[in-house]
Amino acid sequence: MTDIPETKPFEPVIIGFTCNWCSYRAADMAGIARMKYAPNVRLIRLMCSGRLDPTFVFKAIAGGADAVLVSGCHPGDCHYSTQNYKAMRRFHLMKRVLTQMGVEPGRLKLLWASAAEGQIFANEINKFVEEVRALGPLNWNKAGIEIPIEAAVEEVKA
Amino acid sequence: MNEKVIVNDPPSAGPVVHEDLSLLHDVSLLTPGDSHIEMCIQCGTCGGSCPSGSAMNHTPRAIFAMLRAGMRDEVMKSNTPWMCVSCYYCTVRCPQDIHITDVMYTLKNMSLKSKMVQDSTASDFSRTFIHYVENYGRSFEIGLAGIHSVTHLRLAARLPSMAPMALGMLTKKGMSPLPPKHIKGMKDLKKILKRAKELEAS
Amino acid sequence: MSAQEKKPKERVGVYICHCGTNIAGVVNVAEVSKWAGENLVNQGVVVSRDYKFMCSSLGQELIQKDIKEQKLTRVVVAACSPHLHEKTFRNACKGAGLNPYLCELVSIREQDSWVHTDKVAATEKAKAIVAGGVSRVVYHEPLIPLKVPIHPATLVVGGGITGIQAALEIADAGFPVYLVEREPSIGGHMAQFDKTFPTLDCSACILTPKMVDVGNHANITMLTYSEVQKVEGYVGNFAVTIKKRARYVKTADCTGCGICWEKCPKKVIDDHFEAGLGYRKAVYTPFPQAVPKYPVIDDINCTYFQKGTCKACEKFCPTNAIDFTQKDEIITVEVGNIILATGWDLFDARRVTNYGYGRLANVFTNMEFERMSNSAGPTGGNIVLRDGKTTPRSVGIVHCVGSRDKNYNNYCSAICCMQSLKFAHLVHEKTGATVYNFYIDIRTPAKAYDEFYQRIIEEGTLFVRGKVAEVTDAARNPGEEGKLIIQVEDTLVGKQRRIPLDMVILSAGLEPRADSKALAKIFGISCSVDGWFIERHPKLDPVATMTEGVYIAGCAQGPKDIPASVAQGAAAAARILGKIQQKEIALEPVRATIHEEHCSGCRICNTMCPFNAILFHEDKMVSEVNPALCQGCGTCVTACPAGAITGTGFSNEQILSQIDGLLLLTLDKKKEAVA
Amino acid sequence: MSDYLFYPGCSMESSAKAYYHSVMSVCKALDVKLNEIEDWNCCGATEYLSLDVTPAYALIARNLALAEQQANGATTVVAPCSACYLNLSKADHYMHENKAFGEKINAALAAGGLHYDPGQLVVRHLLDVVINEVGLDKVKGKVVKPLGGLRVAPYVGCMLPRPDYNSRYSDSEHPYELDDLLKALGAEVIDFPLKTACCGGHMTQIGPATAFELIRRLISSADDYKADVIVALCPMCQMNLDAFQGQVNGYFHTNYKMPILFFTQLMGLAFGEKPENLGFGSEFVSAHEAMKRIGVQTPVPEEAKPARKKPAGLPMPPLRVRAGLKSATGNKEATE
Repeated sequence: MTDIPETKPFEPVIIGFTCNWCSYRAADMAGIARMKYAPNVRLIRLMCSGRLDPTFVFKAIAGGADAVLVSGCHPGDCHYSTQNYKAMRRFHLMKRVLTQMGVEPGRLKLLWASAAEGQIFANEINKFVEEVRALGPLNWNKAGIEIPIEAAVEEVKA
Repeated sequence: MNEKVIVNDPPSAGPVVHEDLSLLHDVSLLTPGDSHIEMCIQCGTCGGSCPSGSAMNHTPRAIFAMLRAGMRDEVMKSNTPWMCVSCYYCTVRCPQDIHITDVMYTLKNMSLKSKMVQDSTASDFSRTFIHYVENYGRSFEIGLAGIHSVTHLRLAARLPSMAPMALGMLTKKGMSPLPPKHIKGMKDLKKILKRAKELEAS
Repeated sequence: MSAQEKKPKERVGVYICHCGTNIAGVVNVAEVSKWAGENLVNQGVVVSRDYKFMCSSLGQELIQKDIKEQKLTRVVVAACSPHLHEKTFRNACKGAGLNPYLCELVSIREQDSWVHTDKVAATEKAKAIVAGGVSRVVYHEPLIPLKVPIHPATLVVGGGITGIQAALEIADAGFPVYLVEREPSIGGHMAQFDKTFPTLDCSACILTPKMVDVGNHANITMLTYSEVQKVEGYVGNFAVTIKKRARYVKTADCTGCGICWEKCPKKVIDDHFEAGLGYRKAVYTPFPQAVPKYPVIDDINCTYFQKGTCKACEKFCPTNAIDFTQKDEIITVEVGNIILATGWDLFDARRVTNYGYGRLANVFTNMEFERMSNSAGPTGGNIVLRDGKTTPRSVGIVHCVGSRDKNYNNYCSAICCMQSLKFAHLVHEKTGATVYNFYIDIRTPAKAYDEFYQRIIEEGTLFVRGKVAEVTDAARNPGEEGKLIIQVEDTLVGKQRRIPLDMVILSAGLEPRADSKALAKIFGISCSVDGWFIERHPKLDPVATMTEGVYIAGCAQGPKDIPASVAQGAAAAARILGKIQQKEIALEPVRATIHEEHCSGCRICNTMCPFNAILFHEDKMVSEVNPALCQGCGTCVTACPAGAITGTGFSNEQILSQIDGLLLLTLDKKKEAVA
Repeated sequence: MSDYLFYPGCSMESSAKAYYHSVMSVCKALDVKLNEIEDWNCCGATEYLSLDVTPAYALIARNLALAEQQANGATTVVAPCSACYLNLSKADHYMHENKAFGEKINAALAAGGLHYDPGQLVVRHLLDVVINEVGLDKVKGKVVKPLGGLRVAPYVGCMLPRPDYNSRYSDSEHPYELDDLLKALGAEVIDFPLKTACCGGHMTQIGPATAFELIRRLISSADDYKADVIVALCPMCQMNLDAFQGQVNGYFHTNYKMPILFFTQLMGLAFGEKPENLGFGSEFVSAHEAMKRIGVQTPVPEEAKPARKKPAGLPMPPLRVRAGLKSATGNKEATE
C-alpha cells in the first residue's frame, strides 16, 4: 500500500444489496433528483431483501469489498408481506458471524428505504462511506487474496 | 404604529450597478447551521409577521431579494437587521424554513464589520452591554441603561420620565447601582473570548 | 467459481449509452467501452461499443446487427435504470432472435452519472457496474413468460368522480365492475361543491346524472358503506376481501322515502358531508340525490344503539325495511385488475394556528364555504357569518393554507388558486362584499383558467401579493375593533398592511387520505413521502403502478382538478380494457423452482412462503413451487438448507458472479498493492 | 424528584429578584432541587450575537461546559429566563448540528480549559419542567389557596415557543402550557390573542417608539379581555411591560394600570406562601388592587416620584420626528 500517496484519502468499496421495490427505486429516485452522494457503493438488485443469502455478504467481503450495505423496505412495508423481517434476522446473524471472523461489525449496515426516500438513501450512503473510511481498508487476512506463508507469518509477528 | 416614522431610502435612479453575486453565499456561510436563505420565494410571510416591520426601511423579504441582487452596500446600510426584536415569528412561519432571525444576526455582524452602519444606536447598545459581560462576566442593567442613555440615546433628555424609572429600579427592585462582581473565572473567560475572536477573524 | 478461470463459452456484447450528455457528461463512456472490450475478454466479451442513444431505433439496430453478425449469445446494456428501458432492450434482443432474458440492463445513469460529480470515480464505478453485468449475464438462462388468463371483472376503489368515470368506461365496454365506496353514497367531494371552475357549472347538475348511470348500470355492482380489507393473488386473478358495513336497512325493501330520517329524533353535526356546518339525523343519506338512495343508521349516534330504546325509524318505516340486527358482512370478489381512486382529505386548517381557524368564529375553510354557498347546503346558499344571519361586507380569501409550506405540506395543491378565484366571484355575486385574495403566485395554467382570472380581476376583486402572516382579532385601533384583521406584507409595495375584514376563507390544501399508507400496503403499491400513490412513470405511465394490475387515478396520485381526475379515471379504464381484451397476460418468469432430487423434504420453505405457493407432496416427501402463485421474492431460495431451490433471474450463480464482476477492479488493485 | 442544574441568569440577581424568590419558594414546594451552576456567566442576551458569532457562542457554551463539568449525574439545565433558555439551547443545537462549528467553539473554550460535548445536556425552561416533569397533578395537589376570581392573561412571549428546537411546546403561536398551569391554580385564564407576541425586547433602549407600541398592544389587548393581571415567564418581558408601562401611558395618553407578575408568584400564592416572600411589592404597577380582589394582601410598592406628570416644554411628538429624521439624515449622522 506504500505506492498510494498519503494525501489521497482511502476510498472504500462497498457492495450494496437493494430490493427491487423500494431501495433500488430509492436509488433511482436519488438519481432522478440529481442528489449527489459518494461514488463508493456498487448496487446489486434483488427482488426482495428476503432473497439476501448470507453467502452473498461473505462473498463480497472475501472478494475485496470493504463493507456491505443491506437495504430493503421499511418493516411492515415488504412487497412480499414480511420477507424483510427475515432479512433483518439474517442481518443480525451475519453481523455476529463477521465479528467472530475479525471483521468490524461497522462494515455491515442495514438500511430501510422506501421508493420515495431517495434523500434518505443518499444521505445514509454518505454517512456509511465516511464510517467505513474511518475504519480503513479491510485487511482481514488480506481479504480474498492468497498471501504467501512468509508474508502471513510476518504479519502475525508484527 | 405611526406610519410617519417609515422613511425609505430614496429610490436610486437606474439599474443596480455593482452586483455582488457572492453576497448571498457570504451570508449563508457566516450563519451557523443551514439557514436555507437561498430558498426564499418572496412570499412576504416574514415582512407581514414582523412586529417592528414598520420601523424598518426594507422588509426582511426585500432584504432577501437585495441579497440575491447583490446589493451589498444597500443591505449593509439598511436598518432592517437592527430593528429585529428576535421574536422568531418569521422563522417559525417561513414556509421555506429560512432561519430569518439568525440571518438578521449575521447581517448585523457583517454590517458592523463593513463599517456601513447608518445609525449606531443599536450596535452601541450591544457594545455597552457586552462591555460589562466581557469585563465582569455578568450584565448590569442599571449601569447599562444609564451609560447607554447618557452617552448615546439621550433618552433621559428626550423622555424625562425615564429618570424616575431608573430611580424605581433602585428603590422598588432593590437593584444595586454598583457594577456586578467579577465572576471567579474571569481570567479564563477573557482567554476564551480572546481565542474566539481570533477564530472569528481567521 | 472465479470467472477468470472459466473458459468463456458465451459471446457477450457490451453497449454503453451516452444518453446524450446525461451519462457521457460525467462518465468517460469511450474509456469504459474500450476497457470492457479489452479486459473482459475472459468473461466472454467479444464486442464493446458506446453510442449516443442506445434506446433509439439506431441504437437498437446496432445491437440487433451484432447479435446476428457476431453471433452474440448475451447482451449487456449499460444505460438508464432497468425500470425505464429493460423492456426496450429485451424486445430489441427478441427481434434479433435472442431470448429476451439473455439481456441485462445495468444502470450507469440513475446510479452513477446523475449522482456523482467526480468523473474519474464515476468512470471507475461504471466499469465495475459493467463488469458486474457481464459476469452475471453469462449465467442467465433463456426464459419464457408465464401466461395466465385474465379475469374480466375490475375493482374500482373510491366512488368519487374519478372512480365513477373509470367504472362507467369499463362497464360501458361490456365488462363487470365492482365499485367500492366507504361512504353511504357515491359522489365524493364533487357532490359537496357548489360551482365548478372555470365555467361555473353547478357541480351537482353535472355529477348526479353520472351517479344515476352508475346506480342503474347492469355491469356495475356498487358496494357502498364498504371497505377493502385484503387483496390476494396477482394481476389477472386477484381475490379481494371487502367488508360491507351494516346499514341496518334492508335495501331490498327500502324505497328511500325518507320518513325514517324525518322521524329520527337524534340530530348530529354533520362533519363529513356538510363539513361541520350543518346537521343530519342518526339515520341518514348524506344528501338528497344520494346513490344508492338507501339510508344508513349511524350506530355510534343512534339512540337505540346507545341507550337501547327509541326505534322511531322502525316504527314509522312503511316497508319495514329497518333491521337493527344486521351485522357487518365480509364478501370476496374475484377481479383481474384494480383501480384505486381513493381521493384526498382536506388539510386541517387548525394546524396553522396563526390563521385562527377554530379560535376565531368567522374564519372558514374552503369546504365550509362550498357548503355555505351551495343552495342545498345548511344556509340555503346564503353567505353569512358564523352567527348564521349577518352578511359580510368584506371578505378575505387566503391562498396556500398548508400548501407550499415546509411547516405543513411542501407541494402545491393545484386547485386552490382557481378555487379561490371562484370563491371571489361567488362572494361578489351573492353579497356584493369587498373581496381580497391573498396569494403568493396565481397559478392558472389550464384551458380557460387564466381567462377566468382576468374576469375576476375585472369584477373588482382586490389582489394582495403576500402570504398572510396572521389573522387576528387583536385590534390596534378603533377601525379594527370587532373585525378580523389580516396582517400581511404587500410584497409588491414592500409594506406591511393590516386589513380589517368581516370574514376570512382559508383555501386549505389537499392531503393524501389519512390511511393512504395502509391502503398502499393492502394493494402492494408505494406511497411518496407525502403519502400520494406512486405511478409507474411520472410522465409516460401516470396511471399504472409498479404492481401489475393495480392502477391509480385522480387525487390519490396527487392533487388535481376535476378535468384531470376524469381524464385519469378514463385512462386507467382504457389501460385495463386493453388488457382484458387480450384475455390472458404474460407474467415475468421470475419464479422459484425446486430440484426434486436435491429436496430433503424438510419443509422449511413451506412456511417461509408468504403466498402459500409451495406444496408438499406427502407421497414423494418433496416440496414443489406452484409457478402461478409464486411471486419470485426468493426467500425460499435463501432459506433452503439443501440448496435445492433456484430463483430464476436471481440465481446464486448470477448474484455471486455479479459480485465478482463488481469487485474485479478492486481485487486487481489490491493484488497490485500486495505485490 | 431529580436534581437540576440551575442557570439563573443576570436579571435574577437584579431587576427580577421577585422572580428569583418566587422560583425558589415554588421549587422547594414542588421538591424540584436546583443546583446553581457555579460561576456561570451572562448568556449575552441578543446583544453579543449581534456583534460576533464565535465569541457569542463561546460565551454561552462556557455555561454549558461548566454545567457538564458539575453535572454529577444531572442532565438537565433549567433556565427561568426565556432569553437565557433560548441562547443555551441554541448553542447546544448549532454545535450539535454543525460539527465543524461545534469544534470551533470548543477550540475557543479550550483556551479557558473547558470543553462541551454538544447534545450532552438538555436545556429546559422552568415552565417546561413544571408542566412535563413535575406534572399538573402534583401542582394541583399543592394548591391550598386557589386563585378563583382572578382573571389572568397568560403571556408566554417569543423565545420560549420559538424557534423551539426540540419541539417541547404545544404550539409556536398559541401554546397552552401556561394556560393549563394557571387554570390548575384556579385562576380564570383569558384566551389572550397576543400570548406569544413580542414585548419589544431591547427596543426599549434602541427605538422606544417601536417598543412602546408593542407594549401598548399587549397591555391594551389584555385590558380588552378585562384581565386583572398579565402573567409573564421571562424577566425581560416582565420588565418591559411593567417598568415601561408609565412611559407607554404617557406616550399614548392612556392610563393602563395592568400589573405584570411572574407565573411563579401566582404559584407561590396558590401554594399558600406569604406574598412578602414571593417578591410582591417590587413591581412598578402595583398588584395590590388586583390581589385584594381575591382576598390577598400584597405589599403596596413604595411609590417612586410621580411618573405620569406631563413634562413641561417637551410635548409628545419629538420621538416620532426624531425617528423620522434618524433615517432621513442617516448619512449625515454617520459622517459626523
